[in-house]
Amino acid sequence: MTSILALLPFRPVDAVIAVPALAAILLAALPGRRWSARLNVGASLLTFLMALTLLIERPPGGGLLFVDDLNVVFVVLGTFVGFTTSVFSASYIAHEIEIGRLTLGHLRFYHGMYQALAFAMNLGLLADNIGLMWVAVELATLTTVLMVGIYRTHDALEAAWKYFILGSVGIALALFGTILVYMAAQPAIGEGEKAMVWTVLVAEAAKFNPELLNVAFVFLMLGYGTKVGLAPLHAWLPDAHAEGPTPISAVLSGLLLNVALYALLRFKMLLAANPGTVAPGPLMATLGLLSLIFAGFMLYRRRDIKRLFAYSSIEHMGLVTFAFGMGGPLANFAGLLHMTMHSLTKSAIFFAVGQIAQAKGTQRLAEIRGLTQSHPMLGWSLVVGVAAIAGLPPLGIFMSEFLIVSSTFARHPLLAVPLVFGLIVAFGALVLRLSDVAFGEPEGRSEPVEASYLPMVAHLALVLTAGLWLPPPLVAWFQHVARMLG
Amino acid sequence: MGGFALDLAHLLAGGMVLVSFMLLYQNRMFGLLNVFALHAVVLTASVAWQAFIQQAPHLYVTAAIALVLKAIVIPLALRRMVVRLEIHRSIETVGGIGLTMLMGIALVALSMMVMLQAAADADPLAREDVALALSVILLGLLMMVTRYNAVSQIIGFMSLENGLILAAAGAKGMPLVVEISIAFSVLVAFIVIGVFLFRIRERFDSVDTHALDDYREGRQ
Amino acid sequence: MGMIRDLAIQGAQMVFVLVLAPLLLGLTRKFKARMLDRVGPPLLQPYRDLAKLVRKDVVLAENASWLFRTAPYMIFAATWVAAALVPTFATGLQFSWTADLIAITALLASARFFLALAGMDIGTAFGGIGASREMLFASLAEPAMIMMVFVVALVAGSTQLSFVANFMLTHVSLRVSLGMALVALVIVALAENARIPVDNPATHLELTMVHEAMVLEYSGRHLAVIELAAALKLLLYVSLIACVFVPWGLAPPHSGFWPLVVGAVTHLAKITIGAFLLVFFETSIAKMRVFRVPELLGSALMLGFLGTLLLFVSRSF
Amino acid sequence: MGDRGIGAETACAGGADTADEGVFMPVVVALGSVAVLILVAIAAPLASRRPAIATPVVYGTSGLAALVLFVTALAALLGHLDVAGEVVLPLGLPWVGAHFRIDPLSAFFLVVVDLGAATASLYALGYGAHEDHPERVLPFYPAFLAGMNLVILSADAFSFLVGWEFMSLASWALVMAHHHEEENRRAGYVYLVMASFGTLMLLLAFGLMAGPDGVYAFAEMGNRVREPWLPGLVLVLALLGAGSKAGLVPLHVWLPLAHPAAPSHVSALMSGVMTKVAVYGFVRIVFDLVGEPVWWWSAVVMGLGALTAVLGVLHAILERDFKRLLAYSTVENIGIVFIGLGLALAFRTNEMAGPAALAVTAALFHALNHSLFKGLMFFGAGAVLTATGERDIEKLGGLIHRLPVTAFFVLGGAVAISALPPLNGFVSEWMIFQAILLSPDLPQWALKFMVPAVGAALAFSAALAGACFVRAYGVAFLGRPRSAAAAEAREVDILSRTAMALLLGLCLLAGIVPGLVIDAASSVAIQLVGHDMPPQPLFPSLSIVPVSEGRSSYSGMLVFIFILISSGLVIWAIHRFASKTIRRGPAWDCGFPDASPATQYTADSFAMPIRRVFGPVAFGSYIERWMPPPGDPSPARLKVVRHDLPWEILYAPISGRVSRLAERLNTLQFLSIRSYLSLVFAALVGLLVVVAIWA
Repeated sequence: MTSILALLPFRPVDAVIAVPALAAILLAALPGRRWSARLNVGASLLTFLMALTLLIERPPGGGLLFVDDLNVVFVVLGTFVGFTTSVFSASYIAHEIEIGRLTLGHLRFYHGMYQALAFAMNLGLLADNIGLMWVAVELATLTTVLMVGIYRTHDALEAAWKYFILGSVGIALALFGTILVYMAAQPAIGEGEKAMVWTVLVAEAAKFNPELLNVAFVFLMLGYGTKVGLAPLHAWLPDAHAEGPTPISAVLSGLLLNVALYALLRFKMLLAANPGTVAPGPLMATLGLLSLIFAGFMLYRRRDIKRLFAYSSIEHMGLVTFAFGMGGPLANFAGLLHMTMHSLTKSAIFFAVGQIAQAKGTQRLAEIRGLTQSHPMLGWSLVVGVAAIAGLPPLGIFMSEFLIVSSTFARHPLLAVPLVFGLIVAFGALVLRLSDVAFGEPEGRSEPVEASYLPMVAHLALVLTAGLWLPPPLVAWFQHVARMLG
Repeated sequence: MGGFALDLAHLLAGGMVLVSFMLLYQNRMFGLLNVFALHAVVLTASVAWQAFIQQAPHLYVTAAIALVLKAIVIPLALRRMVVRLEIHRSIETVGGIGLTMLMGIALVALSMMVMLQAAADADPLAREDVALALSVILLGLLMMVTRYNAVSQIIGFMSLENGLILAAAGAKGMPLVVEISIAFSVLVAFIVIGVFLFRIRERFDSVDTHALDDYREGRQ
Repeated sequence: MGMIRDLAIQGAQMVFVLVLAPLLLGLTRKFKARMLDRVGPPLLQPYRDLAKLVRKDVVLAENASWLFRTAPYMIFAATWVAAALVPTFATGLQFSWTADLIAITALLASARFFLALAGMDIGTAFGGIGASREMLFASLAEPAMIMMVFVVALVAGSTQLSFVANFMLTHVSLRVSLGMALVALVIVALAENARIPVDNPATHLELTMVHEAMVLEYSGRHLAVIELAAALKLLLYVSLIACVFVPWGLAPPHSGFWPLVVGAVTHLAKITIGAFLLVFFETSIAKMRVFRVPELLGSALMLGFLGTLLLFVSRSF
Repeated sequence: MGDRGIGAETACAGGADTADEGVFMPVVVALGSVAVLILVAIAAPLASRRPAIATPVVYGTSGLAALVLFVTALAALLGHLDVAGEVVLPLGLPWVGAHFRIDPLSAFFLVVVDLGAATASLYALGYGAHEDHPERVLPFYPAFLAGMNLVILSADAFSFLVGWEFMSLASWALVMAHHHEEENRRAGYVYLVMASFGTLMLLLAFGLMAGPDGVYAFAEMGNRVREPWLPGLVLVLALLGAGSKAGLVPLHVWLPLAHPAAPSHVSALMSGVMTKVAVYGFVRIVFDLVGEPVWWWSAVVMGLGALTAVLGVLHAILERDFKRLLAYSTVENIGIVFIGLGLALAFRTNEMAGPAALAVTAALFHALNHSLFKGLMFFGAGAVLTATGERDIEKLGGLIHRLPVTAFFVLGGAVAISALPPLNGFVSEWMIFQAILLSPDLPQWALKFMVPAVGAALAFSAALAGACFVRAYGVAFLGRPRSAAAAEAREVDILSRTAMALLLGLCLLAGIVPGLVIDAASSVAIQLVGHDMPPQPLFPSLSIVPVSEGRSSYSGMLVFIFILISSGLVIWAIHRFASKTIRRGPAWDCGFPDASPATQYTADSFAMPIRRVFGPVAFGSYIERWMPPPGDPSPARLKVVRHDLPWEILYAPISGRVSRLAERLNTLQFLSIRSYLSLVFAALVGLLVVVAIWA
């Protein structure tokens, strides 16, 4: 296998970055309808395959890119979701064009941006340089901003503008944090590029000035935390999810949040490697818990189905951040697992929601009723998806929540009280909405759905399998990462 | 030389803080734009001086960008926009100028407290520099939150970003400063002449973010 | 041999209670009449009534179900079995271990259960009202009874009537708890047998009636069986009180012929006195409003409970 | 933390080590049939296009699988099978694996569960044909069965909770089967939220017992020394978790909503069987895993049990909806079971092994009994529902003429559930009374005084249960039909009746030869309290002796025979000597001519005295009277106000607070960008201040 890879004229790592970049340019440049979607899918698939090869063979260090156990998790997951989403978006966008919400011009723009986004995120994940990572994340933000605003409706522009302003401030804070990290590293490592290279930084972290790192982490936490969507920095997230095209909502929840989280984790590792620093754990745990409970309450008054699930993304990101904040192999393992499961589940839910919105011609919860009767397949998939996201077995999220809650309770019983409280509150809200949407007498217009269920079903199947059985290699690998995260 | 270099660097950086206060103090649109131009000029000077004392030629590029873009192009663009959109009236502030000034002073104190004790053993040049940069950033943020009007928010954001450039320049031998400053200029360009103001102008007859902000879920 | 003998005694007991039951009824009526300065019916009148009822045809409501027709026999059987298990003239009966005091209570409960159902079968207002009130009273009478059982059982260390009786014979002692238990049991007995002040066995067409209301639709042999069952129940309670609180004269297990005779005679004396006391009590007080009865029974329950607690005090564990 | 856990990932995950233990391990068989159930559940949606075929197939296979499980478990319980050894599948938590095993305790509850499941499936073979939306029932029914069995089979916290929540989820889907009724949706909602609350509580309990290094397998969990405060906390959590599923007051609110909402055969399972799974969970944690109990636990458990029993039956007696009435009576019986368990704890803490064995056996026995007669009653309710389409007993009446067979079976069930000899309900309560009578030997004065009070409560609830079922049966089956539907009712199909007959037969069997059950449960008693009841000789005396001959004994068989003989004698005598003629005539009714069915005593009027006596305390109920002013011909009005106190005191305020808080927080959705920025700003400044002070 490795030998075959050796035959490739290029390193897979570069391909993971290059393919989307080229595809972006190509798609932006060329007009065309049908095959642009196909090209989009193809490029995403290729990227995904390239990412898979990273599992088999790691490129040697050096250069701007690097691969280690941690970011491989994110890259593979991200490219996979990117691929499935592109499949979904093909049919979704086609429908949007049929009903005239989008024009062919938009189509070029959309696909171009889609690949640009993929490029930016992969770059952010693979970059071996905190400055480069920062640039990538900013790029990702900009592209998503443009995509969110694509419908040009009043509400869409509202959302995009909000996202843009808050995002930029976040970026600025993150940059300042990055500069501070450099300043902390520079005395120990010396000037220049080396002082911004991950591998070097982590190796040398013990020699850095701890106080400076503390301050830096505050800025990074807030900066990248804005992207993760932690309360109280979350404001952009619900509207951006609700107003953009649904595939973008799926990408946002499934990928972008993870990329930001990945950045946070990197810096957490940096601080963890330095004994003198104030442990970043409590800060993350607090913000995570806050987001969890806050989102749980916000779920109750939602009238828009996509916004509902956007808030549930905030909730789960909070939970993941909390888990990583708790630290320790078990909690970290749970955090990684939870993040993975959440990406899959949430994107699946958004696939379902997109098709529902197209079938019912509305996103208003009040006008969606009795789906299990009018669209059995959609309805039941939504039920399964929500069951999964609510943490019901035998689906994957239950396992991670099980680990998070029980390990938390065993270590800090008092912390578990708000945790469980938040979980129950959120659960109540989700089930309440679900039983209205999925059951009861169907209302309103309802058209048959022609889009393919494949991506959704695939994701749910994965989540179900993971809930029952995790392949040992994956487990070993996650556990290694968990120990890496300390 | 060293002592003088240090003092001048401080002078310029401190100058930026001062100009930030002037920004906070402004309540006329055009005045705001002029002061911002000044802010950019001081930044240019300070970055250039850093380039000189660090023997880091690439910083000159950053300085140039700052000068051209921030001190000339953007203020002019904004001015034209202000004229075109007829929003050259006084700026409404949250809680009055005086209060914001006071808060600003508190923020400067805070940033000093944080940075000086944090970066105690970093080399003094970088340390003071970054401390002042932090206060510029906080002041910029403060401006963004205490101004209702989009243009002044944009200016707040840009002053914040100037603070970042200052910090980046102050960090000895920091790579990518140029790239970062370019990236940021792109960002700012987006904000200023970007899609949104046009869209917004098409759809609303003011860029007053009130119009943008009264976003209600219930309305859909 | 002994087995046969015990079986014979057990059979004798069953026949004995069956024969004795109407007599007790007659005694009460006679005593009551006397107290009211009436001559009153002859002692054997109840037997005559039963015989007459048996000879009469049954008039059955159109919509009477099979339950209505089988209920009397169920009621009778349950009561009879219960009565057969309470030592009247001899303890250590062959089947005494078949059921203890709690089981006897439960047997009576099942008799009541079917009686109440029978009351509701025809679908008249009277049957329902009777059933409803009967169950209300039962809901308090049964706990009171159980508490009484607790007291006795804690004193005697058994719920087996034969053992209790023997224990009472051997360890005679005045205990305040037992007194309370006695009072509780008497109250329960009054309620269960539809006596004044809870119910008036002599009334008809009164909205206050309980037992009579349930059997209103019965006639002929069915009524006879039910009346006999009621009489048996009364006898049961009297002999229960007798064997727990005044066990003297009871023939011990495996005793010869004469002790049995003595036992029978003493038992006759006991129920005569019991009947007299009952009548005396009934004539000296008035009937209660239905919704005062729960308070009466509640007090019985409280007495029983108090008895248990005092038991702990008096007898230090 | 998880260093041992993390380290040993592949040790267990290395595959199912079942090969060496032989394929005939009962647990393997059990798992196999569970797998069959799950397969059926997966296949059902595909088949549900053709209900005519799918229904019998699904219920048939489920029934068979349940039967296999039942036989296996029974054999294991009676010791005919070697149950040693665990099966560890590489599922679930990677470094723990999914542990399954059968020990006496689980065997006993497997018997209970699968007996109920098998009969329910049999019943459903007939009843299921009347289902309007089979596609909403068929897939979840086997899944539900599988979930319950998994809970009992599993031997580690994770699989336990997976099974537990899976069970809840499947039953929730079944509750939502008739999703068009608004109140069913509400019921489903309340149910699912309560269920997940319970699951989280259990999760916390396991988390405590597993400790920081995550020991999730029961085998290791059981025997570990812990901090003194920990077991108490675990008990409380177990009460919250298992209690909320079992329906302990005040966690019972979902139960009377959800159980009746499901199709009747499912209601029978939820009420009769799923509550037993909850009891199993409680017993497993408190008796087996957590270690040595403390005496006050017993007081808590007993007190809750007594409260539950009394409140449950009081609710039941005022209920008009037949199925909801049954659900409330489930609450009562669960209370009785917990009384028994509490007694067992009390005796166990004081090293009184014999009484403890008696109490725990009684509790288990009652659990079994309840699953039998509650199933029977729900089948009856289902039959009435199919025959008349009515659940409100006020609209029924006279059914004994229309469906005599069902009427007979339900009568039997009513007798059993009212704890009347010679049926089984009485035996278990009698045993509990016997255990209560042993309480004076307890050293703690609090218990000395408490236990008799609990006994009084038990007797009280038993008597009220009698009243309740006299009312239910009398109004629904006796009297004259109150509605056209009741008048045209048709007897139900043969399969349903067979199922009912089966259960009634079992009730009778358990009633007249209780010794069998007691002996069967002895191994369980030994496992739980380290002692068992004296073996009950089947012959010659046929009677059960809890402690000693001298103390107390009861022979259901002889009572039964006695009753048969004596009633036979009477009948013979009567028909020998009395006049046999019967004249049919209009009801006498004290001379009122042809009264209409409306004049019958209604269920409400039947319950009125009881409501009037106990209502003010139990429900804060009172009557609002409105009298027209003199001369006004309009009728006087009378309204009964009844409060559901647990709901109003506990749940309403919580949900109110949550929604109010949600409302208040919701304004955060509508702020201006500037305000959001100020949030960020505030957060930044705040954190900087923290750092400034900290560093």
